[in-house]
Amino acid sequence: MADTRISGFPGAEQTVLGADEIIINMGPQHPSTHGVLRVKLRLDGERIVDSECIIGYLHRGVEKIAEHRSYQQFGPYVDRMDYVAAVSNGLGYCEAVEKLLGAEAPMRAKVVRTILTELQRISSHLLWLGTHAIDIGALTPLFYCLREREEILKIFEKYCGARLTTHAFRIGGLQYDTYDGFEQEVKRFCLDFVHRVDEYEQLLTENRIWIARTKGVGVLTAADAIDMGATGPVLRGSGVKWDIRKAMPYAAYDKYDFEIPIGKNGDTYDRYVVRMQEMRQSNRICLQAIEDIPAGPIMGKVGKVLKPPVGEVYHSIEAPKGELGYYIVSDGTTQPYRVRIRPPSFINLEALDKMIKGHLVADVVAIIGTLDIVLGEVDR
Amino acid sequence: MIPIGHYLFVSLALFIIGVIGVLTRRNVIIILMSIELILNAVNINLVAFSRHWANVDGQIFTLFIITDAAAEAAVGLGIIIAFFKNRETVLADEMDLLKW
Amino acid sequence: MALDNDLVKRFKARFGDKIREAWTDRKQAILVVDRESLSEIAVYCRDDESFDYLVDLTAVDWPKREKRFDVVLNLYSFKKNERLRLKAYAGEGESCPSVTGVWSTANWLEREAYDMFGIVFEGHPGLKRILLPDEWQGHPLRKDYDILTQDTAWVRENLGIESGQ
Amino acid sequence: MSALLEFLKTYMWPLIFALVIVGVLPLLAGYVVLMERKVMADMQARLGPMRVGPHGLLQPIADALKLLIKEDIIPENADKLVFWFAPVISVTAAMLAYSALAIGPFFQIAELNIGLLFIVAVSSMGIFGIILGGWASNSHYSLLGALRSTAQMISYETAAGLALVGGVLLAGTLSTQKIVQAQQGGTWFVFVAPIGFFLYLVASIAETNRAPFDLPEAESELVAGYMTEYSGFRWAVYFLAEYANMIVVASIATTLFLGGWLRPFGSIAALDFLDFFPPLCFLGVAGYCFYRTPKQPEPIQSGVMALFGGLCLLLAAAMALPFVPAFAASKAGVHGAFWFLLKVSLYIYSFMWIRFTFPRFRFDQLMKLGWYFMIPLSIVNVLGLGVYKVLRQLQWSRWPAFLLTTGGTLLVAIWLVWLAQRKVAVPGPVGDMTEAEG
Amino acid sequence: MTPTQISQIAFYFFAGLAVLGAILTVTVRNVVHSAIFLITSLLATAGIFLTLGAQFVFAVQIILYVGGIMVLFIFVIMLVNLDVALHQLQFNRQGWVAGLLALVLASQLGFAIWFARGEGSLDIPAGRTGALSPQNVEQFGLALFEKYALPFEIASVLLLVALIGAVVMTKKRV
Repeated sequence: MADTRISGFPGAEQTVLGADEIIINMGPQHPSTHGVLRVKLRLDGERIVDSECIIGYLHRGVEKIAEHRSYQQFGPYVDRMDYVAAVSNGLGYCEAVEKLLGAEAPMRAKVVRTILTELQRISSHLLWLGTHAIDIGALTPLFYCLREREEILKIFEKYCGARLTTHAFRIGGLQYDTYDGFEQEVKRFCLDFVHRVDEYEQLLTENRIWIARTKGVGVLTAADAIDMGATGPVLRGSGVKWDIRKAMPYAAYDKYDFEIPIGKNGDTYDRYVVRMQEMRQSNRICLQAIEDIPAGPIMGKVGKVLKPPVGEVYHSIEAPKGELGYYIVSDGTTQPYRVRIRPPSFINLEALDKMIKGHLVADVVAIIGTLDIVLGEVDR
Repeated sequence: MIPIGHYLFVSLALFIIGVIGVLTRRNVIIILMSIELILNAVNINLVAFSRHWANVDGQIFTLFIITDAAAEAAVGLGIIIAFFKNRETVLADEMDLLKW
Repeated sequence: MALDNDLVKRFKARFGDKIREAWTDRKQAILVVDRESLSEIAVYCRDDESFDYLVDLTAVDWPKREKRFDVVLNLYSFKKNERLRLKAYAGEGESCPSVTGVWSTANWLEREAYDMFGIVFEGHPGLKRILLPDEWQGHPLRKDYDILTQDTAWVRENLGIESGQ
Repeated sequence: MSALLEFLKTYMWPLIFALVIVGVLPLLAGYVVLMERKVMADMQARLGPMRVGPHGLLQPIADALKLLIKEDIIPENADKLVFWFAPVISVTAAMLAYSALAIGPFFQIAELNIGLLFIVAVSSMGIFGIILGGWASNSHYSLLGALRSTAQMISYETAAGLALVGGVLLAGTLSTQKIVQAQQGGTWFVFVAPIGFFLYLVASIAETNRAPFDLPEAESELVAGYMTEYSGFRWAVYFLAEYANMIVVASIATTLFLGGWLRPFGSIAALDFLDFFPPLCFLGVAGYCFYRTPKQPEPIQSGVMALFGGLCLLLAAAMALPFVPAFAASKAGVHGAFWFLLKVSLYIYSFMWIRFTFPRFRFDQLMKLGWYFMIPLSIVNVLGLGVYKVLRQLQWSRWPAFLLTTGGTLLVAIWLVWLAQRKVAVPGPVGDMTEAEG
Repeated sequence: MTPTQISQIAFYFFAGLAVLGAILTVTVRNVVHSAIFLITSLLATAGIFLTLGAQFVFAVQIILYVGGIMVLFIFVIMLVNLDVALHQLQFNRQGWVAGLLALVLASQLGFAIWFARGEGSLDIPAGRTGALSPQNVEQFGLALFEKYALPFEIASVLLLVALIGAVVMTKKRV
């Protein structure tokens, strides 16, 4: 029989292993790496001594493609990055190009964008909650989450015909106006959703096993979180009260009243609580916005052919997973000279190695789940 | 009814095999397992005589021997693990240092 | 539009001509700094100007320029709620000091810049490719790397097909 | 030839029962899986399997067929012989345990002097199937799963065994028949030793590797644990062993704590109408089947549904048989089997309920629960029951004795929880747990 | 076929299995296989106990020996990862000594037993067969807790000491 200690993957031969250490590959095909993430773990028993993330299995060269497409043509591509929050990706891109053009979307478009983006945030968090719970072994929340997510996807489908990669927005505003009954449907969903969140929390928040599995696991202090560049719920879970929607408001967020939930210890449980609260806040924003969608045009004054003046722009939004930034350099032609996307998942994932050291294999799963990564965005 | 001599022969066979195992194998774990075989042979004897004399005492000795085997296995394997951690070997003839 | 506010003045007072240029573009502050003293300036940004959050580190390729690469650092200050962009020019084959010691985030970001542009960051703890396979030849985001180009030898060897297209 | 005939004559009933169990058990396990999927679906706002047969009633058969004809993959570096043999060990151990179980006063393969001990002994061998399978696969995930399951089973078998000791103490015998008979006149042992029952419930979940203690096969961590490299038929055999084990532990709990085949309130004459429950129950199911028959989309499905209805009618008739004076003697056997299986089903249902409600423990937490809570408490439980027995012998009446002993054990339990709670309060990476199993 | 005959068949079957398992235990190269054969041998021994009417010892043999000690063995074999050792020499060079010793031992004991069958030197008198009560467990328990209470306690202390010893020895940082 072959020596199992060094079999498995190339390059392992050079690694000096202790007497009772083994190396296992978590991924790229593993039930809980949420895609094609590969984490190479060096274990002492079940404790992680060392780890390394290996990514790139889903690399499609989005940034390169951008340089060969016109500004409008590139719109649908961004949906494929964080494919569970396509609307947010589109919002960031459209606003970045608008900023580059010096144009602005009309108010009605902004409000509709806000509503759809917040719905998308809820749906993204729902998917996170379901998969996170199933990683920790709770089977049932996933199905409840998918049930509510389905409602949101139905709204998207009715609005623009697509459920997942929606390409909902256009540079300068919106392609489609809201459909008849949009307000009522969103409102009905939102009013109902409050109770649904209570339902999820009943299953998990007070559950002793859940607390035991998440409290004190994957602690990221505020200083570490900032140093690692973590954003979104990961940063807020560590107790840093920072949200781009408040710090540098975009779309119509400055009109609405909402709070930024933060955690205290920066552990998995805090990030869970933060996301649960965020769903409630998003719901609140939706309810406020849906009451009063201003009338007016949905498309601003941008030409058919976009030729932004020479220059560069960095614009970022608070995507469900963190700061999603677009750094676009224009050379005055119809195609961007360089598009750089700052993916929140990629940078949050970087904190994984630090967070899992000293934990057990089971915690790796919980921590990957709590980072809420989407490999489409990590690898682009 | 099977005569007691048959049980004793089985026991003898197991005992001798165990002795051969202890003497010839290099792997400490297998040596330990051979010792288990020897203990097992003794157990057969005890239980056979217990029936022969219609006295349950022999079976009780068996229980003590099994207890003993458990203790021996725990300590023996503990030593093996401790040794393996330090020397990365389980071969008896490489365990020749008094101190390391 | 040239920029000459307090921030830039402080930078200039501290680093003199190591701050090459400063301008604003669509209300965004951009500083071009000397490549060699990048890490020194980064430490100053973090500690004294409280730009404690490295949002992004990337590069832009201008093949016709003498120093073809812009290394772009996007910084943000939680305290001031302000963004700042640092740029440094690096030529072909020139290495850029790593800022991993200043912000841990830079680790993967610099690896990505190395992967995509081939810019070497000096002092990086483990500079290797991150998105592409380790043995891949070429740096895709360079302008002279066409969109259809690929490392055909690698593809043939590892995927067993003639071409990915 | 005559020797053979004589052999068959002497051992006719045990042989028939053994054949029935070997034949029916896989089917039963398949239907337990179906039931689990249906219960899960119901709790998760879904329908579950609906395609094969009406309401998915033929799904287990389809699954079994699929697994039988699947490609059988053996990893290249696996230890072929052990890899081939390991699942068989598991399933053999699980099935052997049935030989001492008394499903009714009549349905039993062998009435053993050491009945319960035999079941515990034999089912403890199932662990070899898991550990050898995990080792033979030559995969790190399998190995980790095997190691985990070994540590887990050893830890929880202690607690389960001690919980059983409590029950056995009350019964004064190890024979399954006599244990049930000991509960006949008085109360079921679950009412005398509720803590013992609780301990056995938890420990049996852990021993059968079910959520929240399903660490050896935790799909989100170890892919499938010791079964990772198994496929097709061998995998099915492991699964069969797992579900067979579930039925075994449920049967043990039923026998020891829930009064085995006894009817609820068997000693209260005013509740004798409960005897009508078994036939009425099957009659109700049959009625529902016939009610749904015309609503099936396909004629063949209607046929299957009607067939099921007919089957239920047949069973109802069998259950009603004891009311015919000529067959009154069969009551204990027929109704006993019904009540026994009903209790077993309810026990398994509680397994499922727990599985869909709780997240999974982490390995060190599992070990802590086992060694810091379950084992100490089970020891105290045995002591408490011993005291109870002595008090009863000293002519104490039932209630004061019960309150004193169970109350005392409960206090110890609360104290243990409090101790554990105090330790949990410190966050941060967990302490070294590899020493826990020593 | 009477129960006695079955019991005889069972005895010879189990005896053969026990010896075969034992032989394989000490001869195969692979340690895990060795452990599996030892388990077989131990189980067969348990069967022999059953033919002797020692039901409780049968259960104890399976629970403790097979379910406890052997699991521990396999656990340790997996922990110490013996793949490297597999390629090394499995037998030492004192085979002939062992053979000689075994031969002497076997001839002595065999001689004694052989003559014990009849009117020989060791002279085992005819036993009091059939007097053992079928209530094996009760009998066993009574003897254990009355006559052998002290040895029983000592055995439990021994186990405790072994447990502590094993824990201390395998601790990472002593």
